[in-house]
Amino acid sequence: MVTTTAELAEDEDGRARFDALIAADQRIEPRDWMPDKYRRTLVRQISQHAHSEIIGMQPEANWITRAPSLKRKAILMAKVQDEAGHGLYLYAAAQTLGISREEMTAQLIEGRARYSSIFNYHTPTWADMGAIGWLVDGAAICNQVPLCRASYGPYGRAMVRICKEESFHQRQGFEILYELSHGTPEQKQMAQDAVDRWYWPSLMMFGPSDDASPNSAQSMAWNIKRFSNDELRQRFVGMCVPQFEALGLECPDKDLRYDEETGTWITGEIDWDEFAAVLDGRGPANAARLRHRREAHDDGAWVREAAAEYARKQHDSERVAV
Amino acid sequence: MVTTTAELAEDEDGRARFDALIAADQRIEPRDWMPDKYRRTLVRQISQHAHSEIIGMQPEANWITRAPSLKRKAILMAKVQDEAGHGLYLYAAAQTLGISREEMTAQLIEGRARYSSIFNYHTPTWADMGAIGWLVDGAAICNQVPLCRASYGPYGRAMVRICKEESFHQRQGFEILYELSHGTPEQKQMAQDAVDRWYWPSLMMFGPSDDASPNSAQSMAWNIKRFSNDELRQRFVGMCVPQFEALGLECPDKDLRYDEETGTWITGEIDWDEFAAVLDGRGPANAARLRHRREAHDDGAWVREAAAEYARKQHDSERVAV
Amino acid sequence: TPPVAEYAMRLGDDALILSQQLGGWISRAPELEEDLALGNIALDLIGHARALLRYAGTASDRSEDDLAFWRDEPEFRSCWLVEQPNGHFGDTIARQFLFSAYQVELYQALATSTDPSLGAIAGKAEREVAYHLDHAAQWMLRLAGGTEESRGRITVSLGDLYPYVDELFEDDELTDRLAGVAPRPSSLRAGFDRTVASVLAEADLETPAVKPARGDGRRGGHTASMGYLLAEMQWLARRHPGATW
Amino acid sequence: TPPVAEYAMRLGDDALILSQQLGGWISRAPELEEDLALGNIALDLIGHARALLRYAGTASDRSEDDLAFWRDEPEFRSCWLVEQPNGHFGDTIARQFLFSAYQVELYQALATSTDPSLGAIAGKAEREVAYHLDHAAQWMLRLAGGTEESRGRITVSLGDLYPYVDELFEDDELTDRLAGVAPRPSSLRAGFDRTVASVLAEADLETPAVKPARGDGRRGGHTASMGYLLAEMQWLARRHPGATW
Repeated sequence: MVTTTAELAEDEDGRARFDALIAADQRIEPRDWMPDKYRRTLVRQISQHAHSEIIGMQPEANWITRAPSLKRKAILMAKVQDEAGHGLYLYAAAQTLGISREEMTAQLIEGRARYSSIFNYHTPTWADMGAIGWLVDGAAICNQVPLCRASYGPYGRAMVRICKEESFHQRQGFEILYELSHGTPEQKQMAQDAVDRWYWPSLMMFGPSDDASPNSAQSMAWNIKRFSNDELRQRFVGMCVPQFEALGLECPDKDLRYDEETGTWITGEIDWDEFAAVLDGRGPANAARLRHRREAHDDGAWVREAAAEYARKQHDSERVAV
Repeated sequence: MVTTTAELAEDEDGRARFDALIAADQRIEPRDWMPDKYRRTLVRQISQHAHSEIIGMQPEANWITRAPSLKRKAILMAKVQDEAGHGLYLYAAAQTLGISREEMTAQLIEGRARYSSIFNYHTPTWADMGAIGWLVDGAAICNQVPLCRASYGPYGRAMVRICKEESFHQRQGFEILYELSHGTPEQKQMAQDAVDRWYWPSLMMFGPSDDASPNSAQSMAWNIKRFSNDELRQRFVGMCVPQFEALGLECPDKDLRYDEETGTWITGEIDWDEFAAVLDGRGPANAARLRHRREAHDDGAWVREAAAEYARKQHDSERVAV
Repeated sequence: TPPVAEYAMRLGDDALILSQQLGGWISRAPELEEDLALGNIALDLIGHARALLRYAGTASDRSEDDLAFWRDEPEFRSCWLVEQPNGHFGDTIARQFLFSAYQVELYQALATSTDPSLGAIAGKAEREVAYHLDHAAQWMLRLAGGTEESRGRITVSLGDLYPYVDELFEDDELTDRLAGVAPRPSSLRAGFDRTVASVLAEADLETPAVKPARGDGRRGGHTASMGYLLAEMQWLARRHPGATW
Repeated sequence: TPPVAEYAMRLGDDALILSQQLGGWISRAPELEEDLALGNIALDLIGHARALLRYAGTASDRSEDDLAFWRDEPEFRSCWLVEQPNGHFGDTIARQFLFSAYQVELYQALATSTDPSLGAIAGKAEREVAYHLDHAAQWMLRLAGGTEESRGRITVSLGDLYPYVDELFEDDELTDRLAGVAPRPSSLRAGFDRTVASVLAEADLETPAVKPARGDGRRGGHTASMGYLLAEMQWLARRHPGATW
């Protein structure tokens, strides 16, 4: 590729503007110049986030047809539908950076893109609907609220909408667990088992400790990331502790303690080998999640082709009519 | 078409032999000369019979995955599998008359062939498994036992095998109903309801009264049919009466009475409008039965194509090897 | 009154069963937009179902959940059309198209019911089912006018579902008794036929030449799919009698 | 003894769940011959399941039906491979191929068990599972060597099912305790790998390069399909507690 002098000069102007905007904690917009690595980082992060919403529909969709009351069924349908909506916003935000939805979908289906590892666990009971809402959405919110101020405009704005809905979902998850933990002994046990299944993986959602997280520093410098993984995990644990009490459920972390001196929560040891295995594709549901998505995509191919062909014909006949 | 004198002479010889065999109540075999209409009648009857076995798998297959005990599940699977086997024998018998299985399958799927109307009813409860075995297979046996002596050899021989298994199935159906009618009040009610659903349609399986059954006379002359529709229906009703008592279930025909004078059972009025409607395609399950068969056929097309292609390649490579 | 309750149950069961089926699409639709659209329709329908079943239950002091989770198959009053399996997307669209075309007529007529509860429910539902019809009709056009494959598929789907249309418009003793409260089903047929004919004409599809299935849903008779559907829907609730959720 | 009972339950549950799934094919297979063949395999497997569960139940005075119909999901000990959905015919064949290749090794080894009941069951099952393997292997060859479509499909199917292989060969405390009574699962792997490799070589297919799923069936953890499968299987029996059939 040949780069002309004029282009180089333009790049330099752009970089200066970009640096100034970042320094002033203002927003970068799609038409602004931005460093390639900033663009790539955002494409990766936003599309991963979108994929997580889409794959994240599966563990909960699994219970739509079996929800134990009509009210819960309606709430669950609305929630999973919201996740599809979040996926749409986020794909749209990523598209402003020059990647198409088809390309992102292909990356996901072919296993070339990541999504949040948390969704590689199964949901064997209804109580998992509560645990996902309370813990997984709770952890997501801790991660995502700071992203509402992310330096890239479309991403930040998408996150504002998403966070509003997520906190609603989290409350609903808490409610599900509350009903169960105040219900029959069997229901309470179901709630405890689900919390036992999801608690540790939720803590892992914040990622490894900061010293083991190589990309964090650059993302912080670019105002994409605002807090360290450990800081966010702290905040989450602190939020959970009183809620465990309200639920009357036990926290699976028997070593958890509050350090008065530093004012922080010290968690028991997190099993990072487990995290690495699931991230590497060896979790309980990695294969199932991708198969489900691929099958939905393949089964729908004829429908998408028909819609495209119909649109083409309509377009042609309109042109003829003019 | 030009018919030579030699062919005409041969036909006359053939006809004489055919008539003699029929007169002696002996068997016609595939290579024997036979009148076109005899051949067509048999093709129609045997293929209808085969289709009935195949479509007849559906109402019972509906309960395989839900059978209430492992023993019953095994028995039911074996039964439905037998029906597939019967279908195979009968298609093979029809093939000896010069029609291919593909052609018969196409006739069935495209709605150009008939099958027994009895299978156009749904099986909403487990007790229907009993009622089908007892009543439907019972009626089938009354119809089929005389067919073991049908003048066309391959048909008669297929029927011998089939009848042996059918009477086994009938006993199993009776057993299912017996368990239910001697079980909980709910089970007994389930049994009675199923018998109420299937009794009248079973009587219709013998077809309209003899005076309203135009093809019967010719089939009798050809030793394909041995008894009139009414005679067979009589025999069936007579068989059912004591079994109703053993089951402790009520016969839905409140007008049924035994005529001492003629030694026959006089049934209440059969709703031949209902029979005609179902025969015409307006029964509860006609559409569902054909859809199910068509979908199984279409879903399996790629498999059959693969098998055919593989066989072709094997054949070619064997020829090369020689 | 019991007849009104029975009538509300028919409508509520239709909405519930169809919602249950559409719920099975979420996370499996041909594109994200359809996960959203089918989810929306399912949500509208479960909303109608809850209102109708709550109202139906007042006559016998049963809650919406008592009715949804604790009735056995013969006590359900849903029509056979909504019980037909999801199949592929075209099957679901054809089912939705026919059923929404019926519901548009139904709720329009029912909005003027002398029964204020039914009237209010229908009035609210009217706009929603109009959207469902529009969504399904758009897809009928796209699939019929798309590729050769899609045209072939939607033609077959329409033929597979059409036998279940007649049941929707059958009058019976109950609807005869409810003059003023509820429209006679047969009175809704003309409007339905007009809607369907106009969409099929635009899609260049023929009205299927198929025989009607003798549907028996209003008297509690159901097709093969219904038992599976109810077992799945009711399993968890029944596993925990007396529990609240 | 309880450990032997627990072991028999694992084997019995595998056979039961796979039989249940294959039973769903009957009346839906690509050709009549396969309705018969899949039905035969399902019948063999339910036969094994009944023998194994009856034996497993003796330790706790439960019948085969108590175990099949009245245990909840976490009490089932089946592996994840048999829980995988039927999918299309290729999916079912790939599942059967892998599972039968394992069962052939298993029952061969188990036929010499010091536990006479297990030995007898395995001895009888040995020939049957060899037939299952042969049937599935033949179809692997036909599908891989048939059309472009069938080759593509069976390749994907094999990749989808292969992640569930590792679980079959995991030793644990229970199998460690049963030396002599039952083979260590890990000891069966070499034979399995040989069988699979030889069929895949003939079919010109590669061993899928996929990551194993961390199966948890032996401890009662199950995949998404299991709840639906059990609800369907157990619905009627549970609807009538105490009834006999």
